[in-house]
Amino acid sequence: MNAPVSVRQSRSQPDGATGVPAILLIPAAIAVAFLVLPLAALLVRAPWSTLGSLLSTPEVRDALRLSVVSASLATLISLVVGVPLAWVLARSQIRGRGVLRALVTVPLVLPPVVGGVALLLALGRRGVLGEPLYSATGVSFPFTTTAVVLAQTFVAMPFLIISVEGSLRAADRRYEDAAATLGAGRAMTFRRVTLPLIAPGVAAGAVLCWARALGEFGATITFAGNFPGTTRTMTLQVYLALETDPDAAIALSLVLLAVSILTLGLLRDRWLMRT
Amino acid sequence: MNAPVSVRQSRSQPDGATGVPAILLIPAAIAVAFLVLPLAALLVRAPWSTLGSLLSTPEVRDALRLSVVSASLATLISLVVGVPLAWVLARSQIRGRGVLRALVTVPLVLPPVVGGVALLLALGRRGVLGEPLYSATGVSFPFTTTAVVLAQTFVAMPFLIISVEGSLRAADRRYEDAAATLGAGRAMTFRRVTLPLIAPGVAAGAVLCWARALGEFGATITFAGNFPGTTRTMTLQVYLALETDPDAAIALSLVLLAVSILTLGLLRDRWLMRT
Amino acid sequence: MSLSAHVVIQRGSLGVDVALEVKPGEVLALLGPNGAGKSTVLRVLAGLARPHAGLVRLDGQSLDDPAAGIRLAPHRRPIGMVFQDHLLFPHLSTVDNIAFGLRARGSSRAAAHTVAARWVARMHLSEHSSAKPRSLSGGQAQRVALARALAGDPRLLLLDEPLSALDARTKLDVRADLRHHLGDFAGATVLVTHDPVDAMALADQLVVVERGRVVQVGTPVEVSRRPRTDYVARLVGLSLLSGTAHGRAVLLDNGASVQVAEASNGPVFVAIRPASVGLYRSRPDGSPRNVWPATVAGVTPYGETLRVDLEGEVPLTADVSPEAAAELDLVLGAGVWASVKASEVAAYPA
Amino acid sequence: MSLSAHVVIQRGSLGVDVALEVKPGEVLALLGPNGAGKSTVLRVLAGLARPHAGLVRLDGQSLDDPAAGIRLAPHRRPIGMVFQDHLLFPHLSTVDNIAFGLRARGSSRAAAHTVAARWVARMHLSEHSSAKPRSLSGGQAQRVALARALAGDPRLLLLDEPLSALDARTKLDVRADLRHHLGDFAGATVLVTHDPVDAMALADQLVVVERGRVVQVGTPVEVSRRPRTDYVARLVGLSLLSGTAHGRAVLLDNGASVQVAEASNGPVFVAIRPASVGLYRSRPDGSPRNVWPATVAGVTPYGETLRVDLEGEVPLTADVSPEAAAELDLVLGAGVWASVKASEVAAYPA
Amino acid sequence: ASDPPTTGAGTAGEERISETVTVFAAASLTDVFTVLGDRFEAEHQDVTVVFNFAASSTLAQQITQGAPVDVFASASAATMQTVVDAGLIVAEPEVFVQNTLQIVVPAGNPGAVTGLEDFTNPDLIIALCSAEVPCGAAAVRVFEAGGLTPQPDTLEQDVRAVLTKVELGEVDAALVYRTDVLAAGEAVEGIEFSQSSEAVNDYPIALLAGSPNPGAAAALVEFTASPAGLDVLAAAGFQIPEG
Ligand SMILES: Nc1ncnc2c1ncn2[C@@H]1O[C@H](COP(=O)(O)OP(=O)(O)OP(=O)(O)O)[C@@H](O)[C@H]1O
Ligand SMILES: Nc1ncnc2c1ncn2[C@@H]1O[C@H](COP(=O)(O)OP(=O)(O)OP(=O)(O)O)[C@@H](O)[C@H]1O
Ligand SMILES: [Mg+2]
Ligand SMILES: [Mg+2]
Repeated sequence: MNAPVSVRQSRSQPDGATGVPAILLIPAAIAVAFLVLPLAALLVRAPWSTLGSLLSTPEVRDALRLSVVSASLATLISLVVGVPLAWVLARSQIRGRGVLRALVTVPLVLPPVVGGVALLLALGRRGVLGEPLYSATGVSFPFTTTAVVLAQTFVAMPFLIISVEGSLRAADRRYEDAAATLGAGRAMTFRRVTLPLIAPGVAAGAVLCWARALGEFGATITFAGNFPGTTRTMTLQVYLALETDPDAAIALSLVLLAVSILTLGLLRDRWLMRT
Repeated sequence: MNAPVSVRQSRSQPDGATGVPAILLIPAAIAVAFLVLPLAALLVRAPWSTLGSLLSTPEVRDALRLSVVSASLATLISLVVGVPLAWVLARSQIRGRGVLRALVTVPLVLPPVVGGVALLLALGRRGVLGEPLYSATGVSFPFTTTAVVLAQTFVAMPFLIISVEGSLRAADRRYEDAAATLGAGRAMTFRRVTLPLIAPGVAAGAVLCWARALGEFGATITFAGNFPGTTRTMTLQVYLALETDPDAAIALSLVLLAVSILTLGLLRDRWLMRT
Repeated sequence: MSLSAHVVIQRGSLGVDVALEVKPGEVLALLGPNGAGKSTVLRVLAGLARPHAGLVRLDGQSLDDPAAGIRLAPHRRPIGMVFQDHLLFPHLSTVDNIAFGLRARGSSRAAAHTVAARWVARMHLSEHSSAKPRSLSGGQAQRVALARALAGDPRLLLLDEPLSALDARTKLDVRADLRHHLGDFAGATVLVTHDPVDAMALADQLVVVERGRVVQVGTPVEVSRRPRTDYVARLVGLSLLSGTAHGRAVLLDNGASVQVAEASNGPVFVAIRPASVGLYRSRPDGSPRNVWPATVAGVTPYGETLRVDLEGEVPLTADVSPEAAAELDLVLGAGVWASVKASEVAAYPA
Repeated sequence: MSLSAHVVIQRGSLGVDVALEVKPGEVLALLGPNGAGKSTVLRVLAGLARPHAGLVRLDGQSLDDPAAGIRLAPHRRPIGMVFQDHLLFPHLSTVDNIAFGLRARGSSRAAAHTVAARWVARMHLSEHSSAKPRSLSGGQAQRVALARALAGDPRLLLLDEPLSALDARTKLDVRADLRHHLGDFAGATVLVTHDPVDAMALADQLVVVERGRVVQVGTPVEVSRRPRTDYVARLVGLSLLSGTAHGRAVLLDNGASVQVAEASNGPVFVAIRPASVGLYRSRPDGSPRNVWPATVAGVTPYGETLRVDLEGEVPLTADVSPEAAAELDLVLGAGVWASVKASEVAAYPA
Repeated sequence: ASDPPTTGAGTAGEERISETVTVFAAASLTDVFTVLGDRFEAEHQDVTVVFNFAASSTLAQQITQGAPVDVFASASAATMQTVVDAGLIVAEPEVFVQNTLQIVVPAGNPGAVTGLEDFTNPDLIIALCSAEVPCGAAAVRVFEAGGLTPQPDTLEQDVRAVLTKVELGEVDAALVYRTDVLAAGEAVEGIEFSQSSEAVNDYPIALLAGSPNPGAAAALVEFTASPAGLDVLAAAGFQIPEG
């Protein structure tokens, strides 16, 4: 099978690597074929004619906006709290790191609906933390956009953490030594040396996190519910469409895909192309 | 809020880093709390008394075995074909790498049920590729254990690819130059130099991939069906239990968690603890 | 600004136990063979490695005192360090690498840049001011590392072979600059170098370390005149023998005897310069009172002279001109007579 | 096994254009200031950088020929290379690092290990045979890198400062070993070094590169006797002046005049050794025919002598003993008279 | 199950039927069909019944993509229709059970809900099924019949999601099927309301055209309508259609 790629001799980059050995090219081509073929089948099947009208409905636009905004917020939160956690797992001498890491991987494996139930048990109106919060302030998370973000964060953050931890472990720690002799404390070293060194890994982790958040379904519908405008994300829209009109569901999925590919494409050019 | 960690001065490792700056510790603690709290709530709610009897049913044991075996196979396949693809994305001069990478991220974002539909459209008995295959050989994928593995691979492999690509980009390429001057071709350099250098990244990617495969639901039930013994994985079992007995579903999820934490814990000690 | 350190640390099979005293403004050079533990000592002083025992004090303040449980984090130490493999931050430009320490120690961005730009100029790096380390040559990288360590105005300067990748011209300039800077510098400096010229030019005090232990301490001139180990003798280009003096005759440990210029008694070292050794095909009859038969063990061109390694009762090295070598037919294994004037032989107490 | 190379490549603002010819068994040393492009030339020869033009041929086979679109991948070139920063594989032990190239070129695991173990012993690394690079000292790492490059029995050997991190003793041993190996070695060797002693000891041919261009070619002795650029003169410790000869008098470009030993005519270089320069407090009346007033611009201890930089009509460097220096009161800015015998001044065509 | 497949349409009970019957059934039928299957297997020793439980829509996708299936039991007539439209059904599907809506509240009824009118109270947290799914469509009809405009806080994708929220006390009232209230046990309370008869949800069952084992399949479909079968279905709270 021919993969849709062609090898080019690099002219612009004299140190460049050219040519891909067969032992890598063949499995890579298989991987691409396997990932692309179902997508191609989907594209063939998609109801192209109705795509325009689908897209123009305000519900779909709302859902799309909600999806992108909530997934981006979830990724932002994950970056802010997850990258430090990855650092703690990879670098610190904290006792019980193994247990910590195991706990972090939990949401990866938990069926998302169960994850949603867990979130309700913790942060719901009757939840361990949610009940005192509700009686004190009258605030409750479920059925709000906040809940969507929280559910996505819960499910997607571990992807970021594990991925960044891997990058941290592969990084050369001696640069951190050098920073220390220059007077940089742990925090500054982290921000100005470690983080830039592992930027590609953080970017990869953020992509995984964002994508997982964008595709989140089970935890969201369980914890946040499904109300147009506030909690109905694009994925929820797709699942509803599946019940009545599978073709529309495919069309909606393709819209979601297009948006995510565009977003990632734009970001990646800035983030990753620095090697 | 107190995170369940305590800082210890390292005595064994004279070069060791001790102490975690507050700027990292505080967000890390928030992350842990956020990830752990729902789990704790789940543990409190779990029907501990019935856990034993649940575990002893042959269906549950079958489902568990199927889950672990299929997720491991999916991870293996992903490693074999996904790591080379990551290399091609990170290192080669192939035209259209950007497009390739975008295509690879597609299954990340596709709602899993739609992914299952896509797999049916491609590899089902009436599928683009499945139909000729079926009429030629009588072989068809859906509703077999193979289908479970394929569905999980489709959904989980991108996690591996993106994560490994990030590691490859962060790695120091000059070691590859050194290997070339020693007579190592691309393939040998990849196997004996690049791969060991990014081992922590590959391990992290494999963990993500395995966990995602283990938690896979939508694509599996759609493409592989839900037959006890052959395609009913633990997540599907949880889904069915949710229909009838939510407490049993929580118990089953915890069993899944325990197994995955044990597995990852054992593997990680071997894989990751080399820095 | 004086450093007083006693460093005890185990590294693999090597036990390091080195004591140093550096007065304010003084430069101490650490010399020693590969793997002697020199870099390890610097890492301990920097706080990057944790000593098992001992004490590191700077200006009376304890930086490390394992017995008392005291240990100052590296970034709180007022130090500057040049690493043997530079460790320039790959994502920062030359000027940003140099400005890093200033920023870390609280300078404003503008102030840090001004100072860093001055260092860029002083190190002749202006052309590469915005280059990333990847695109620097080895010598350029070393200059950036040096500037980065010096820019922060440290109170203790730790330099691990700061001049080794520099070309002859730049080395002269940078060495002079460093000398200048160290002259103005009120703090203590510990310098690791393999180049005796660097040590001579820069150091006030020389500490020779072998296998983790101090084997000789002194001023560069003392050490180079009176080496106490074979390593140092080689370093300064001398042949070292040891024996017992009985007046103006020294009985070597291997049984041979050497006539020396000044009378003494008891165990002594005997040092002979290669240039003072004459080689002859047959036993010479002249004034030199030290004449020994020897076999040629090796001949290495060394500048315009040839350095000849000799085996025999007295192992020696001799420098001869290419013409003399041709005349003597100095092939490997050839037998020759070596002679040294007694006045050229230095003996000093062991 | 001869190398014939013409390397043309642009690196940032530096245009490199260097031609080399190395005969079988010959060692060519590349000398030059930092950033001259030496490492770049080696990278092109290794196939790691792609020349924009030129030609690289080994034994008549084209390795690079941009005009003809020919380019042999690095791993197909029969080369061994030592990198300036070693680049030892961090995940492999010493012996595995050394065995890597043998395995890559098809040796069985056992055979590769046998050969590698021999190199480990030869490089005095037996204690560190199973150590990872992280736990090696700088000198040990460099020896591993050297062994790794040599073990594969390359036909073209590329060495980028292979001895710079070695201590004096080990450097002697490794240099001798390298010399020995290069003596047996039928292939071509290109060596980058900053140490004139290395160049003298190891190289048959010296190519001096400055700013990407070849400025002088010759045997080490020729080059060191008759340097043609200030860089080389400094390297070999000479003061270099340029002027026009009129018989035994040379009119320097700055107007001063120098008496030389041999008569010639036309543009010449004049080289003066620091040791042949005498310094006096008042104008001397003796035989030397060259006497100039000068000002002390710098004094650097240099082994047991002091090296004095002089400014004046004729910029010079002089070596004096500490005693003489004390007597002359050689402080910065002091006025002195410098004199050189005409017989000590070499002049040669520019 | 190693006997050769039976051919032609034999009458159940007379000819010896054997082999495997594959049933695709809506996830909400998991419990009842598992029991039904066991009973059927007890009567027909040679037959193994294999179930594939999933959302009706998923099952329909699988069937239209060529799944080897004998019987399809859907929780929605509309979904069944997509399979009919694809020409994969032998005869007109039969409605074998029906289900009606009930108000469901958390145990103890914290919102003091008494009837459908409370669904218009914006202060209560109300969950309904989305109109795209059968229980949602039914809810729309009962509110229309009652002339009420509900104030839901969420429109769930399936009954299960609604029920979880009621069980955990996150919503004060919701509309779900009677069968679900029954299955949820003590964590919830069901409240009957008069308009429920306005929206009856049909569960159709059908034999597939491509059935590998039509004889046994037909026997199974008949069994669901047999007294033994109806007992099981009724015990779960389903209504048996008249006629
Ligand atoms: N992290 C480590 N683990 C184990 N052994 C180590 C480690 N670091 C260094 N060593 C060993 O300790 C010894 C001293 O190393 P060190 O780097 O201090 O030597 P050095 O005197 O700086 O030598 P060089 O002149 O070659 O740089 C060496 O034998 C080295 O192999
Ligand atoms: N990848 C690159 N991109 C841009 N400029 C580069 C790159 N690599 C090297 N250079 C520049 O090319 C010039 C030559 O570098 P090179 O490493 O060849 O010098 P060198 O002669 O080996 O010097 P040194 O003796 O200091 O090692 C330097 O000015 C360097 O900054
Ligand atoms: Mg060292
Ligand atoms: Mg270089």
